[in-house]
Amino acid sequence: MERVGVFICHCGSNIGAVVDCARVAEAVRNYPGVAYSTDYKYMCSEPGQEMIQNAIKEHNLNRVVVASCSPRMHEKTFRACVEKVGMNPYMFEMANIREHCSWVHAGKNEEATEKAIDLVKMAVSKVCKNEVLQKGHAPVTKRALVVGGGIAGIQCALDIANNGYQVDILERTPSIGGKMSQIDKTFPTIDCSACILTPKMVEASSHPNIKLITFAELEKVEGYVGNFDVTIRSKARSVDMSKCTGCGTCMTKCPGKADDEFNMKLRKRTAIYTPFPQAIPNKPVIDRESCLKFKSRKEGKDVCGICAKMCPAGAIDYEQEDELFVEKYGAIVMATGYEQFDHSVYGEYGYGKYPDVISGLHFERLVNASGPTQGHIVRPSDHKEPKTVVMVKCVGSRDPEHGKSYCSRTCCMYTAKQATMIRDHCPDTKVYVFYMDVRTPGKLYDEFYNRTREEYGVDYIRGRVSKIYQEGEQLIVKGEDTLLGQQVEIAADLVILANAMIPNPDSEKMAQTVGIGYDKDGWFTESHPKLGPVETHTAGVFLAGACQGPKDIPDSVAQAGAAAVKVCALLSKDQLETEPTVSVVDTKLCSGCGLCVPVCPYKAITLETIQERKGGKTVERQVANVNSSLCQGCGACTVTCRSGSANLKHFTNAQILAEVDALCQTMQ
Amino acid sequence: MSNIQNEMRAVAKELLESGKATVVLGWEKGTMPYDSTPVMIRSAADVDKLIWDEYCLQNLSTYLIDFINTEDKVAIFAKGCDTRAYNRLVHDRRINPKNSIVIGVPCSGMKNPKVAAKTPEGAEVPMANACKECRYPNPVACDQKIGSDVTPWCTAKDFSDVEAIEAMDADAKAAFWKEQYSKCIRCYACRNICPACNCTNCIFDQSASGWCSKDVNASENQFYGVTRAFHVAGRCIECGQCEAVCPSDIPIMLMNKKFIKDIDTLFGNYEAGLVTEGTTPLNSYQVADPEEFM
Amino acid sequence: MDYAYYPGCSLESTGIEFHASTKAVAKELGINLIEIPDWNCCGASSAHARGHWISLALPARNMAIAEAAGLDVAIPCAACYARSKKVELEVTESEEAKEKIEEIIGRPYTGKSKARNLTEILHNDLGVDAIKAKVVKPLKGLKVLTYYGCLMSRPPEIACDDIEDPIMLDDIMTALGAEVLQWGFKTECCGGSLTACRPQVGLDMTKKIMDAAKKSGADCIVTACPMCHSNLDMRQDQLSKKYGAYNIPVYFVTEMMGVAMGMNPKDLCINRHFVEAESTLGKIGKTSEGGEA
Amino acid sequence: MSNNAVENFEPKILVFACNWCTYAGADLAGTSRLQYPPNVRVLRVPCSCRVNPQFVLRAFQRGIDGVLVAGCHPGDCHYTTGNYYTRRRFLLITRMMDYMGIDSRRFHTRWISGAEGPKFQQVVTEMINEVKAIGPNDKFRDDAKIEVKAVETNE
Repeated sequence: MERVGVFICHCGSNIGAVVDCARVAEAVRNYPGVAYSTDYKYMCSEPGQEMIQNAIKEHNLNRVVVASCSPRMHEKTFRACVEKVGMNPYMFEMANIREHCSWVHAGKNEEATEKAIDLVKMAVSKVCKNEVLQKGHAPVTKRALVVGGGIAGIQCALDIANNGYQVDILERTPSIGGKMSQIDKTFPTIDCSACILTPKMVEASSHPNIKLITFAELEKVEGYVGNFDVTIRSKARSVDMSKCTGCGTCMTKCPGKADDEFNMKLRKRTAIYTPFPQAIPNKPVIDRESCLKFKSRKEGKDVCGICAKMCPAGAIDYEQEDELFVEKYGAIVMATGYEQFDHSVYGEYGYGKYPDVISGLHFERLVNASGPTQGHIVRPSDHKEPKTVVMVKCVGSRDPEHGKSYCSRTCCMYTAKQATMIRDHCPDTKVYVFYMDVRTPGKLYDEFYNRTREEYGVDYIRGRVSKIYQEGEQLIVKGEDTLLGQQVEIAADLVILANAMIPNPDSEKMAQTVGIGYDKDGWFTESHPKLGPVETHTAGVFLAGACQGPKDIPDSVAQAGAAAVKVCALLSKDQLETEPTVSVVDTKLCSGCGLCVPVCPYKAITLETIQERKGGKTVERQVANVNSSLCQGCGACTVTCRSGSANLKHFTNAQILAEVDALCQTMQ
Repeated sequence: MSNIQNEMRAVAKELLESGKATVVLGWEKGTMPYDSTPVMIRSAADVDKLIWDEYCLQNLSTYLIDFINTEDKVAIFAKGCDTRAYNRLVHDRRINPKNSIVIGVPCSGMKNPKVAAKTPEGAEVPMANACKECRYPNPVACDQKIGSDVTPWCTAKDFSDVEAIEAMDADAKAAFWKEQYSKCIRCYACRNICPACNCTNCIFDQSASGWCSKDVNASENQFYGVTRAFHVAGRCIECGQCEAVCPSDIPIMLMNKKFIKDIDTLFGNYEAGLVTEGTTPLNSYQVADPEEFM
Repeated sequence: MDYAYYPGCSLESTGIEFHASTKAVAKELGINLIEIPDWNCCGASSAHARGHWISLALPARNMAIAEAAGLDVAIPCAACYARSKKVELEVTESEEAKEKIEEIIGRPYTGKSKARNLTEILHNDLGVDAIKAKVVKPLKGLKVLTYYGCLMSRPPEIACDDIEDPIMLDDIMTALGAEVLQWGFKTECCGGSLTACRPQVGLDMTKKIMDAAKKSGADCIVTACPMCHSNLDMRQDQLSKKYGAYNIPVYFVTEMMGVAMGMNPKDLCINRHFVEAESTLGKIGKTSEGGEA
Repeated sequence: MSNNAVENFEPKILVFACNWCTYAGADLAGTSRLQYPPNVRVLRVPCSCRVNPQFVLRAFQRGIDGVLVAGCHPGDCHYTTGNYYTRRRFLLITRMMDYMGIDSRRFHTRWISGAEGPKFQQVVTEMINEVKAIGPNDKFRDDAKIEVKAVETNE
């Protein structure tokens, strides 16, 4: 006999101001199965939860429906609440009368109340058919994978490793270090980026619990929390890592040349190369696109081979190929970082055709002592020191028309940093900054900005730049000073654009590979914007750093640490509880046709032979069988199954039909 | 035709006498001239019951389901459509190909017994509906074959009847189907004869499951009709037996052919019952499938 | 290639060179321009200040006549083009506007007939290769600046070319064999509309453009707007009196095409410019050192 | 049905929403306070591939005026491939419904992601307005059952 308790939450005025909660409670009081019905101000509060628990005991309830917010918000809370007084948590259902009702039907109190009644009746009808379910258990592989070897990935791996767990860092470029290794100084302290990053890179490479997998890509992710099977593509380095000593001789005579990506193409590098002198591993790779040998092979010839001749260790291996291998992990951290927005979409900044209109990251390489100009701030076009520099903020940020609608968060500070650096290096150079707003919400950030203006004499102009054009050797920057209401025209030698941070171009594909969500811009989405900032909707996959959205170094490091804690909490368990809401096959009904087998994305369904008595004798036949620890509960098999023998626990055919019927019955 | 009949009897006799088969499934003459009914022969002495005429319409493959757990070695005579049905059943693991022998019989099309019943004796009787559109008169796979292959009289699927319905307005369509399914008595003959409807437990026999009720009315009957068509979508081998056995003359193939037509246009031409493994259109997908739901 | 042809008032007065050269060049290129019978002023310079509906109704009437003949309208004048395009977009996007406009002009106009800038037709419909094929006297050795002004490039919904960096005139001039110099003033406003009401402001704007042109070392400026043309051509005298010598001829693109196709400059009305424009044509075929190119 | 009755007609629309995308999108519409007519009822399923076309048929039998099946965009499925099956099934069923004479405006499948609160609002609003315009569903209905229930509830 079903005895359902119904609890309608006002959520203060969130629901109560629109939905007549008392009327809803009254309307379902005599609905089939309902034994108790009431309403209360805050159901999720402690008194609210106590109220539910007391009602379960007093009224001998065996099922509970709470009508309140989204189950994505409080399903866990209420399941735990009923479990405390001995009720199976799966005998609980939620009706969403806030996000799906009161908040979207403001002012339509009558209709919203009617809708709430419907939603509650649907939930009651479903809960009447709920069954007691028990969580399952699955083992945990005590090893984590961090995807991306930038500062976030390195920090996260170090934190996990220092907690005593094995962790692999997967990095697609030949070296770990990420964007931070390209940056010269860090705000607001102006300490050298390499000086604080390289010790961490060394620590990661020498840590007994950390394994670096560089020049490799994530190919495929299968399995589930605690038990991921990750296929990794190790790209052909053309250098045997076990033989290479990292002496660098091979690079000295390489005739192949390519744009140096690390230095923002401001100079050339050799075809066999390490991206930068402090690279880790400090062993080169051959870029087959620019290597003369590989290029000649495409034309059926086979030339050069100088690097092999030079190498004293015999480590050059032209025949290496990409290798695929599968590793097992218990948890995955995505720390794939960001890319810089390409300003060439902006006609007003010259569509990227003026060599002396550069991005912030270009500037970082220009000002870096080991960069292409040995740290001298000069114009890329003629290597002359600029006497007037114009900086433009929000290039691609806060511009839904041509760029991104969001604020990239870091540009205000890095522009201020770069402005002070210019003034330091070239005290006679005048610096102007065009800005929309100055946003400095960080420790010592606003102080830094004020120093930039007051001590360093950088001229901030509030307004946008409408046009940049070349006139002789100079760039004429036209804009508006909105505070003075005047047009401004500055003849500059160098223009530095504060380009937005954007996701990696393949971030969506990456998210699909891993099975996590991403937003309209391609940033990975966290499970909750406030309360689950490092988790994703996929259990066992966490986020660190700018892959989730624009972040500066302190924020990336902080989030990396947070992700590491979540990973460690997961790996510290010997077994994981698994959701019991999985598919199950009623072997009595199953014909063993096997149509469901290829439909399962987790390969959880197999055909197995069972014995049964038929017509007085024992016969064997095949039926489908679901491996409940592999099944993730999508339900694809249930629709493929014609006889209804495959069913999804907690979302059974009978439960969904009951909901449909309950809704339709209320229509007359 | 009588040559084939003689050959059938000879083959059956040889199989039974040699013990290669313990049962032979074929057709015998029924009570009416337009009636050729299935017969199960276990003794070589009975092989003369076997006949081959223009009313051997009924598909015998589905009977093999009953032999899946027996020791019998079953030989069946199979027309083109029967061999596709056989493949369908093997694909669905409902029959054991190891204990069956398929003797293919090329077929020139069977006559429509329903029309024959209303036609004066001696008058011309048209082909059965499915036979008119048959593209596989010859067996698509068999262990041995008798007779010689015939030239198919159709090469492409004919959807003109489906298109005629599609061209109606919504009210006319609804009225048409409501009228058709009002006639349904839910005898389930269409399901029982169908080689694709081969579940051990059909959902329409599980009224306690909540899926369906036993009510016989236009709505429930249409639910049955659409659901059955959906269950055989991508799997129907177009034998037309469902329609042939329907006592209420519901144009059931119009439903099945609608799915066949849409599958062909949406997901690429598909011929059911030609193979015994792999996926079917509805338990597979292509990333590049048509996108209408953006 | 048949188009309805809308010359507009400018081409019958200050822009007579544009009119003459357009007709001559179109004939040579096989573009059949059928002048809209009984066309009226599009109201470009003043109507939009007078009232919204009159500013739409004026060009709408011309467009409606063309639509009745089933033709798109070729418009050389950038200002006429902008107004005509505006009404075309207005009636396509708003049923309400369409009804109102049709009521005012007393005839149907659905927006089916499109307003097309002449430069766009030359560049996109005909194509630079077809133009190149007709060149008999390549403009070798001539350094030109292309000048689009604001009416061809703004607002974005009306522009027929890239709004920040238009290239159609560049492509055509390159096809004619001229050397196109890059400068930052392609879409700068010449101040044409301010010459009467705020003469000094307008003159300053013109000066900026002419200063940049002088600095660039170009032989001439090429434009496709009669407003810009008359402003840049006519004001140089005024500028010279105030600020020192300015002497850069300003051509219509069609004039240049005519020259390259071997036409007599006088037939193209090149002798009717304010800044003497015939002698510059003498540089064609000469290298900068004075030898034969 | 008189015109007047159609004018006052408030349809009921059933939305099968996948837990990971569309349900989250509907939640986002809520947290963003995006208003839409109160005629829809969301039924949560783990994935759009859990939606058996028979559920949809049942809803029409029992007198629903419109059904929306909504899930993640292809490629975004939480279960990787679920919505690809949904897409095949519902491409077919949509056509079959039309073939059976059910107005195609009453039945839609749509991809609505967790970030698309405004799209959820827009899709359901448009659907409600369309269904309002065509009036109550009288096709496929099991009138007997509906009437019996009506009597029961009146008691």
